[in-house]
Amino acid sequence: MSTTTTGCLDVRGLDVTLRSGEGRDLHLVRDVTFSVGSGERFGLIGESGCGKTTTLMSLMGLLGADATVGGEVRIDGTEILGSGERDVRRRRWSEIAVVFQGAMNSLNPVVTIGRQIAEAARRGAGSGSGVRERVHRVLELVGLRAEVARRYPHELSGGMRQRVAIAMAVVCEPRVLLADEPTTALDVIVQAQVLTALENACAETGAALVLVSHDMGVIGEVCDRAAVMYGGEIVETGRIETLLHEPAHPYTRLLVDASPRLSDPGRELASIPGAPPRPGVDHAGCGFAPRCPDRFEPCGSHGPALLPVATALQQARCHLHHPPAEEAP
Amino acid sequence: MSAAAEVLARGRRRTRRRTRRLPSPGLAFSVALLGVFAVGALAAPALFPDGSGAQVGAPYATPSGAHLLGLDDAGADVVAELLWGARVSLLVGVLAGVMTVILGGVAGLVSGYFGGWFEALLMRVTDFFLVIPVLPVMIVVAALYGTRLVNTIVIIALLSWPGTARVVRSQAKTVRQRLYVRRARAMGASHGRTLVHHVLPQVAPLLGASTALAIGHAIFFEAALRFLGLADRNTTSWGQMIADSFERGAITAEAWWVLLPPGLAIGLVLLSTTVIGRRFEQRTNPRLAVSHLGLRSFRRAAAAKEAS
Amino acid sequence: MAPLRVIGRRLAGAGVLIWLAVTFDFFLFRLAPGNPVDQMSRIPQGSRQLQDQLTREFGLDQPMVVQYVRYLEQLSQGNLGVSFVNRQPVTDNLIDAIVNTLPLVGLGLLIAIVLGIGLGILAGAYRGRPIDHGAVTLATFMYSLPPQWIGMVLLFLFAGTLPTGGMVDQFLIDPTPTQYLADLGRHLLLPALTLGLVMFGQYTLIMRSSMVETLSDDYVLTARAKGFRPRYVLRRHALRNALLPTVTLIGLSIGAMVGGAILIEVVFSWPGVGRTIYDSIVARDYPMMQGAFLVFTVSVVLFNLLADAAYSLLDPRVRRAGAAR
Amino acid sequence: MSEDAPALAIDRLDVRYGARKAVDDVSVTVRGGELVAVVGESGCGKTSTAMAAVGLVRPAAGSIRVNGVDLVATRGRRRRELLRSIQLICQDPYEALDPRFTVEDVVSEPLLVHRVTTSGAERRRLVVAALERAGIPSADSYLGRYPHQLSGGQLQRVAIASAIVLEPEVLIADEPVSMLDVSMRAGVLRLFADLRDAGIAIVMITHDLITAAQYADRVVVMYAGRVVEEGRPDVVLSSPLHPYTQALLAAVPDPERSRDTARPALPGEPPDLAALPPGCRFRPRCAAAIDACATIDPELAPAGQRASRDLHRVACIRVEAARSETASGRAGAAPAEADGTRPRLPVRSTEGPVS
Repeated sequence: MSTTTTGCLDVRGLDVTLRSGEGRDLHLVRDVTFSVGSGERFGLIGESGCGKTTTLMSLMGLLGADATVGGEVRIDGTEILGSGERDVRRRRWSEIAVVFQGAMNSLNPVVTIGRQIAEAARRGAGSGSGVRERVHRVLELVGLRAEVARRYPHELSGGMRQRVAIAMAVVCEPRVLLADEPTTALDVIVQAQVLTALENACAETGAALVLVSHDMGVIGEVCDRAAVMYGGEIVETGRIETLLHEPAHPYTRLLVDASPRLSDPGRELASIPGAPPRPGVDHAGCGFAPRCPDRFEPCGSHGPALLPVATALQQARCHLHHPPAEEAP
Repeated sequence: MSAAAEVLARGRRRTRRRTRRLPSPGLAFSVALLGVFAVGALAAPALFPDGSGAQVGAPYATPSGAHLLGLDDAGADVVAELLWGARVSLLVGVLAGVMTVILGGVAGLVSGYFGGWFEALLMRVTDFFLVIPVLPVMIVVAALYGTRLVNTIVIIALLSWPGTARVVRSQAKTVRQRLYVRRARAMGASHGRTLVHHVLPQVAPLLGASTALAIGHAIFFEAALRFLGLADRNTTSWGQMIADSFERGAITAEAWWVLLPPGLAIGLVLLSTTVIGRRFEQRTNPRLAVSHLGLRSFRRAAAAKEAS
Repeated sequence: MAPLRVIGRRLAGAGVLIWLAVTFDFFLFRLAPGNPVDQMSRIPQGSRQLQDQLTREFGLDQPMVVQYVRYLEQLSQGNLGVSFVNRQPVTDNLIDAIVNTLPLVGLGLLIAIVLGIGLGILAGAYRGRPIDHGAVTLATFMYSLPPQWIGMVLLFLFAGTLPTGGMVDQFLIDPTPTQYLADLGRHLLLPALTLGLVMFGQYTLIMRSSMVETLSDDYVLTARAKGFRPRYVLRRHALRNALLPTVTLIGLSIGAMVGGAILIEVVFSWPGVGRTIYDSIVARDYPMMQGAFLVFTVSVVLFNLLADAAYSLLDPRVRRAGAAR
Repeated sequence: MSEDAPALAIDRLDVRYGARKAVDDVSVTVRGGELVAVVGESGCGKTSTAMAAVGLVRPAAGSIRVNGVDLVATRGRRRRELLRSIQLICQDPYEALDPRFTVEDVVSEPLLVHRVTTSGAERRRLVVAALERAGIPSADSYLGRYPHQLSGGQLQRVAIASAIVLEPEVLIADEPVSMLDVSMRAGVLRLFADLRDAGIAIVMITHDLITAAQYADRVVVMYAGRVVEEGRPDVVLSSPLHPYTQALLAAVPDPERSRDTARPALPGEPPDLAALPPGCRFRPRCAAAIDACATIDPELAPAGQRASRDLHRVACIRVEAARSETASGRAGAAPAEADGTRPRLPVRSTEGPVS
């Protein structure tokens, strides 16, 4: 990928290290690079502990003093990582907003829905007037009646609260919307309502969406492109159709085969032997090598790089496609 | 699990184990302090064989090399009084505290685990005791039923157990709801087995915490009863020393060496039992933490600190 | 209407508690060992005749149930009997005492709340820092000290500058209202400060842990994600939620405060309800003791009701759902 | 105990929590060697049914027969023996194992509870055998480990080992893979299929229709405390008759779906179980409801094509009406065959505000 392409959100070489309680460093995210265009929907797939949530939190600048974040993060070409706390705060919500996993808990229990959204709305550049209309508009956008504004969080169901969280996230029309497992722990029917709300919200505001999920089905249905994460690294990235039908990395392939699919319900699901690595623990060679069915000699000793496969749109971090130089014939 | 929690879960778990291994300076200090008082109480007859109240010099003599904390209104050595007093104060504390926890622990465990009418009854009783001001009841009972040391101990225990029962009950109730307890029941395990193998280990740290705190409270209440003249005057205790210094003019005599030691002793012992009790509480599973004084586990505080 | 139903249920609950307290009060005194007349009369070795007379006077020759009904009857008319000491109706004596106790408890509570919640917020906001450790240690230690002793230490420290006992200066003749209030205030200062010092530790600890917990809640993280200033997040999102459990605790702590008030009133010779109960013990004034005890229990129930009401007002989950506890 | 009695027969089960009817007139039968999947959204009563089946919840009415013996009516020793033959596997393996127990403690606990053997060596042999049967190779090396040292998949296998160590005839699995990472799920599901093949009757509770379809012999769909559809998975998935089943299927994320078509989804929320609407409880959300739906509470009745009638049952009067119409009108022509397609009922999509 050429370095000149700029999306709405540009993440380049993102690296997150966390100082643990014992003073040991956990290298949670390594060299994460991706770019999302305006109105585009980008997915981050991975299993628990793969670093996808940490990536999101570092984009929001919410990791706290124990974490060291390296690399570049640009919104519309402006670097945001190095800027000061005040500047980061200014950008939050007006340029980059987030929907957290447990939306049930991300609403203040003693404040009405309407006031919470209005509070968020005032963060934006817009003037004080018309806040009420904006609140009602975003509620409608996510399929909720304006009447919901007068209610308290505990009076709504989990799915409705999650949709409120989405409404709140887009009320300032941010350039980038991050969503962290927005449908985990929700039933399929509620999940469908929430995903529709998310899509409508992004379509209406033109925000670039970064959707984090462990569910191939959800990512596949919503996103245009996606990155697969494993052990803190992106192991493959490309268009959804490519990832689903021509995965380059063995992990992607197995993950796709392990996910049930409506179109082919009779298919035997795959399972990957072994357990995922502990987050942040450094390893020699490829992180997936211990569980990889296709591993060969260099995998244990040389860490592969993320390089294009077939077309520039698809990239994989695997020796199968790019044998290390000394091993090449 | 919150977003940040996912990131920190593993590191946090390790930190917890570490805090378990290394007692904090506060805890070491508390245990040492209690140890010093306990040893002093036991050694009192050997160090001061004349017993409490023995006159060794002029009233309100200032502290000196011979009498480190000076003499009180009767010319008795304040150090001797303090050590002899520790015997009674600590005895009342330990006996009343243990009695409180036995009564409250059994009631709480049984009602929390089995539920039903017993629990409903216990809840009413504890609700009642929660609003009834304990000290006035103690005063009235002591005034009506007599002031012997045994009475003091029994009164304190009888009026304190509902608090322990309440805390133990809610912990037992939470543990009962735990998946592995339900699984054991589904497997066909008897109530006895489930209680002993699954519930009790989870409640045990709380019983430890309750004991520590109940000991502190008992010492506190004993001092209050003494102050109001509702305890056995034939023995001395820290509470009695405070009462005496009030009634016999230690303040007017500006005898700070008489006034300060008993109050500080009670304060330090209670501080120690609170610190130890809190430590016990932290050993209960953080996700089911219920606690005394309404203080949710301090462990969570530590966890939150890491997360932010 | 749900709120009305909630209030109704709370009132009914408080009514039941007051009835229980009244009944408890009755049986506590009746079931005491020995003949209550022996126990209570000021002349334990009084003549046979006097004892019989007293027995009849108190209706002690009647069955317990009859005594109980009579007790409730008299109570409903505000009749708590006559004090042995000054031959005045207990009710009259108690009203004077309550009027005297209120400013003490009121100012003491205010000091405790301001000091306790303020320090708790500070400790919670700076959790893990030295200020937090200091606040927690101080609060725990103060909470561990006997109230009577704190009072005595204050007496010792301020003996020269502030009045050490009573409510008014006996030598102040015909004071103007301003003079009177200033004098009252000077007398009130030490006992109220003692009560405040006794109580604030508990509030600090609760407020702190409540703050810490709230600050780790997801909606606080969300508020930070929205880019609000930390101070704003603290004030608008954390504080109100953190205050909720503290409000309940303040209601519940009134019981402990009453205990503290008894000891403090004795130390400072403050002519309140606590002092009354102490004097009645010393004088074996049985009707006064029973009456003062009743005042304590009923006031604690009422304060709990008040705290519940405040909680309901602050927490929409209780206010709207109408589900009590 | 009769020979031909099914391993587990739940009959007209009612479970109440106060005024809430969590389970209302539910019947499910499972034979040895059969895997039945119970599917539905949270709060539909599937977990309450499972809890009642293992004796953790006392039903308000109905019977739960294990090999023909009613668990509800049995007390004391007999009940404990019955409980031995029906074992539960919980959703969250991280919570289901006592953190203070080692793997060996966990798996040998049922043996101790039921006093299977007094010999420690024999017990250990049984524990190791159960662990290996649950797919934990070299089980010896796992015996001394604590739950926090194992991965989710391993934990669930340990939980399964402790359930099968008593050789039960019925296993109730409550969402056994939903807490596991995707890469671990298939292995655990495969294990259930193997246990089924070994003759155990298995009830698997799940919200995932696709996995249910793949491993189950029969699918039972529940809504608001009722069974609304039941049948062979291929039949239910390919020709769902109840509008709720159709909505459930339509809501499954599908990467192949075209981006241009609106995602079909059911509006609204499930009804309050304490105040169920009159008639069919799905009516308020059903786009195909007719007037009669407001008054008639439909019974589960055979449906679909004749060949699969015994297997496919549905609780919807629209389906019944369609069938009886054609039966009285044109003899021999079932509605499905009339126009060559299934009688698919329309499902509303979520455009416009809903709450």
